[in-house]
Amino acid sequence: MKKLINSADSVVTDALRGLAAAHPDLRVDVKNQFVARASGPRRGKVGLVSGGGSGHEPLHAGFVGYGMLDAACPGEIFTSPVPDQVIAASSAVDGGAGVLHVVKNYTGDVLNFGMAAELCADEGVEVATVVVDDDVAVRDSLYTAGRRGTGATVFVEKIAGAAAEAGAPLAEVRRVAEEVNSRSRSFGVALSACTTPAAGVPTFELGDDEVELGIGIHGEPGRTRSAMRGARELVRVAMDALHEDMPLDGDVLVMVNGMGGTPLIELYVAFAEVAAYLEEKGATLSRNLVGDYITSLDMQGFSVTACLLTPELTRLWDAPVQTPALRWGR
Amino acid sequence: MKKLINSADSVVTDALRGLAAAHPDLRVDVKNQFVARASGPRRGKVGLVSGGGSGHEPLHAGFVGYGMLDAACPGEIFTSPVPDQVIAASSAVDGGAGVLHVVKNYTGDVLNFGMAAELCADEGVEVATVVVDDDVAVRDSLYTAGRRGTGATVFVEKIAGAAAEAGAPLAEVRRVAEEVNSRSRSFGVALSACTTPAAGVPTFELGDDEVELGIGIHGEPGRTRSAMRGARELVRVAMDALHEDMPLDGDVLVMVNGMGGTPLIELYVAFAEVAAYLEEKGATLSRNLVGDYITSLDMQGFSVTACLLTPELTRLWDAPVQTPALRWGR
Amino acid sequence: GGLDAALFAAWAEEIAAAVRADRDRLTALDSAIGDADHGANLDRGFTAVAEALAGGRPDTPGALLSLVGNTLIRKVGGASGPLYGMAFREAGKALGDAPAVSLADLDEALAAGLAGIRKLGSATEGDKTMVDALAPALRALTQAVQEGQDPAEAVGAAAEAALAGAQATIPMQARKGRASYLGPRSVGHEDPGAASTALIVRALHAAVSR
Amino acid sequence: GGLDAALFAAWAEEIAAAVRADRDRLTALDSAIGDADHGANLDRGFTAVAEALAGGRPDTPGALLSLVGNTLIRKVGGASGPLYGMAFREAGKALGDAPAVSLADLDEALAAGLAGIRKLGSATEGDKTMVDALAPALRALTQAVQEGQDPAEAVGAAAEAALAGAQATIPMQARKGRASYLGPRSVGHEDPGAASTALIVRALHAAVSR
Ligand SMILES: Nc1ncnc2c1ncn2[C@@H]1O[C@H](COP(=O)(O)OP(=O)(O)O)[C@@H](O)[C@H]1O
Ligand SMILES: Nc1ncnc2c1ncn2[C@@H]1O[C@H](COP(=O)(O)OP(=O)(O)O)[C@@H](O)[C@H]1O
Ligand SMILES: [Mg+2]
Ligand SMILES: [Mg+2]
Ligand SMILES: [Mg+2]
Ligand SMILES: [Mg+2]
Repeated sequence: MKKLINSADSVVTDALRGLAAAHPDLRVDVKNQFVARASGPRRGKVGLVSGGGSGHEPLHAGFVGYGMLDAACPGEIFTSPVPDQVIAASSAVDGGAGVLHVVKNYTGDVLNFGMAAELCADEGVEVATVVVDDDVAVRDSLYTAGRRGTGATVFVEKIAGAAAEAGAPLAEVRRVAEEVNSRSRSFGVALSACTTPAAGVPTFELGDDEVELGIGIHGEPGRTRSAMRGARELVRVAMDALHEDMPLDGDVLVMVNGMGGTPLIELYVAFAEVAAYLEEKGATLSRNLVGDYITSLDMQGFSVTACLLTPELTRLWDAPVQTPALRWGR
Repeated sequence: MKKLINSADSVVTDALRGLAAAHPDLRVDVKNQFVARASGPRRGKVGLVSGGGSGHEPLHAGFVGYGMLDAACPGEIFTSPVPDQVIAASSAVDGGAGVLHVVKNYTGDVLNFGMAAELCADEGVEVATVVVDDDVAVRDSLYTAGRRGTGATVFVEKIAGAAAEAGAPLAEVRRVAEEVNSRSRSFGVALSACTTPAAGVPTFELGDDEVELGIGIHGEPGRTRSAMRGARELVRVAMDALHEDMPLDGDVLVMVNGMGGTPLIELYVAFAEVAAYLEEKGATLSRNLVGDYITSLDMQGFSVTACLLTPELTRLWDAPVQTPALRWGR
Repeated sequence: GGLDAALFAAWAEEIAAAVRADRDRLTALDSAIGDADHGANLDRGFTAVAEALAGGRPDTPGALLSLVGNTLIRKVGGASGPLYGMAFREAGKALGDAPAVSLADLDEALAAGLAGIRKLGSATEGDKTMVDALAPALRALTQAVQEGQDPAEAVGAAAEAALAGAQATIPMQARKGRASYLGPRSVGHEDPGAASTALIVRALHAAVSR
Repeated sequence: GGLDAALFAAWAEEIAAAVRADRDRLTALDSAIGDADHGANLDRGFTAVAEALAGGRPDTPGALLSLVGNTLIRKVGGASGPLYGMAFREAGKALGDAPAVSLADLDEALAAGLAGIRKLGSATEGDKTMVDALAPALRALTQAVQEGQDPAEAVGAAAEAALAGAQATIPMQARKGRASYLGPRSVGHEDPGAASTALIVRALHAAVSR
């Protein structure tokens, strides 16, 4: 394993120092391990706080800024943040209108954010929570921890962030966040495993002719291992999984997301197939993102996330945003 | 080798179809293989045309748009475009004020753009050329093809693009472009080789304890092979190489660029070390980019590019830009 | 009874040493059906616990276990951080502020800890989690206490049961936590949290046997 | 003289077949000291040449070589596209519009082609480029022509010299093109462009020997 790091133990704090040096718009609290807007909370604006394990960059810290998150709490690599981080961040960004926690549905995230929310309430910070669970590879049943939260997190953070920026109250921001989540689905495919600095070896071994279908974002193996195929066929597997769960129709926001080690040219190859698929189904490719937005360290592969837009969601998606990883309109 | 492609032969055109589907602001001419602004040429504005082999995405097509390039000509993977592409693109974007070709210093790019420039002149399109050669790993001497053009290309395209957008005449746009190039230096480090779709195997083999120092962007081996070290030491090797060639002083624009397969968290780790180095030298970290801007397919590694800013260059850097890969101010 | 704060501090130190020694094994187990961080997570947590104790040891078993629990919650993250943290906290609460406790008290406290894990994670036995090691360990301990065994014997039986419980997770299909995403592919691997629970109970045995 | 358009068309087809067969070897050579595209580049170029010829063969050797050159320039890209393209174009120009040409004419035309490469790329012998195969090939051809050898013999001598020239690039340090970036590390590898030049001259031998 070769990584551009100083040591496995310091990678998260070293990266936070880099983030601070690169983005004067961000306030990076290395000690309490959270990242917030340097401008501080705005009186009367709902605060948006997210977080999760590190290794998914630019998620979440790359989405802190005008029109999106107020703060992000990066945990250790692939490890949910601890409640203290979330409490510190929530207190730091509360403008008196309460704070929405955007939590990806993983046991660890749900537990740690849950504990933090209880303690925030004790400290007088009103907290609402949206749990993102968009991954159709996992059946939501009594026999799983429920669907995982993956790509839709980016959509929820952008769209709920725009609602909060526009002055919507906490209940309304949560409603919008939940609407985005309920209208979004994701599916991921790995061409290779990833290597965490702590483990030092790939999380699984894949043959040259194999792929993992239905992966999450933590380097776990997927639901099934399958034969390697061309981009067209792999995209079809992913899109069929989305379409079966939620018929793709009307205006669709689509993200073709790289897992961290996938060349951008390949993501565009995949995006061409996604566009063709949508056309075949009669859906309209209305808005899109192509690139690395929610990654798994150095994993090669991609995920597709689709959100069925409404006029309101489209308007909020188009609203100005100014963060390290997503920026338009200002 | 596993790649998210349909076939090695179709990867460039497939990606162009994806680019067209993703960016309605771009006009993608798949047949003549160039990408231009959908809005067409603006009367009296100098046109900026760049190009080079594919596999370096987002360079160059990702930088087509307001405030930056007017057109990009992607060649096959790691292969300079052919003159026909450049001629078609130059004609398409000429608004009567002439066209600046931004060419990276590689024999193939220089020859193909050179042939195109001659033929453009025959067709009545005035062409000026800036050759970018910022890579300090290669000594510029009688015994090499000269310094390679790497990261500074991004700076040249942004800053000359802003000058052109502001209405500067061709000679002036070229002067600015040349000034950026002469004030910029780069150095690259590979932790792994890359694999081209055509070759199917890595361009070189690196041991688990080795790195290549002084690499270009085409998967070539570097100037020397060396022992793997931590991020701090690797950044120091790169920064020392820049500083030796061009003392780092005053306001500096810095890019820490990923080679395509490097996780973003590692680039931020490296950026922290770059910032510390500049502070040590008494230079001011004035502007920066951290991310994948000029890549070598799936290669793991990074490059650092520094440009000594002037007030004029800073102003042009800050000017609005709206392209798929670089956007601010609108 | 005769189990004092020193004994519980020794337990925490034994856990820290055992986790450090088995860090890579735990991570490798988590690699197979999770995200390859369980060893690093617990090592970070129990190193912090050891540091906290080095900085000043609480006087009572209850306060000591609460400190362990709170430190884990503050340092570990992930699923195991809140779950183990809550377990130690609830166990500490159950021990109240007695300066020393009996084996029966310990048994009750650990039962409170297990209840905490169950409440937070709502896993039942057979879900392929730490519960599958802790629940049988507690049954063994309760029985040994009822039979009047001495602490070393009783906790030894619990440690054996925990180990057997962890082994028994191998053929299970996960229904909770990250491994549940794998569906049938989770079968054939030992659950990392069950494995670490076995370490933790073995560490208690080492402490009481000192 | 007796070298007509059909002979030159056969040459182009022989090159296309040879490049296709040796595509991976050329790419592997380029992998070592370049960017691993030389085989793909030439294959794309000469496949286009073969298609163009299938679509309609020019009547004269001169027009045929110009077509080859222009097609390479339009299809190959990279360093080799303009260089080989210019070489064939200049050679074609030198042959004028004669319906058939002599071996001496061919020799002169190839000299014009080499001059084109030299002008565009300003490489001299010893720089570790295609020039290191083409220049000795031409010397051999010129001498054979002066000695009055027949086409098959003369071009055979040229092909041998080209191959030897390509081999002789192995110990050289590159001073032109992409390989020059490697400095001393370029030593010990055959130059891919010199290797493809050897193929091209061998293909000419095959065509004249048919
Ligand atoms: N709902 C749950 N109830 C009980 N134990 C659980 C639950 N979810 C996960 N676990 C335990 O946590 C372990 C994983 O811990 P760890 O790897 O540290 O956290 P994460 O899964 O967040 O990476 C699993 O092996 C399992 O024993
Ligand atoms: N200046 C030059 N003069 C002559 N030949 C050159 C020159 N530069 C490069 N070449 C030849 O071109 C070959 C490389 O061709 P190719 O791989 O197709 O292009 P690129 O280097 O652009 O990838 C080299 O092996 C060398 O023989
Ligand atoms: Mg984890
Ligand atoms: Mg090339
Ligand atoms: Mg884990
Ligand atoms: Mg090449």
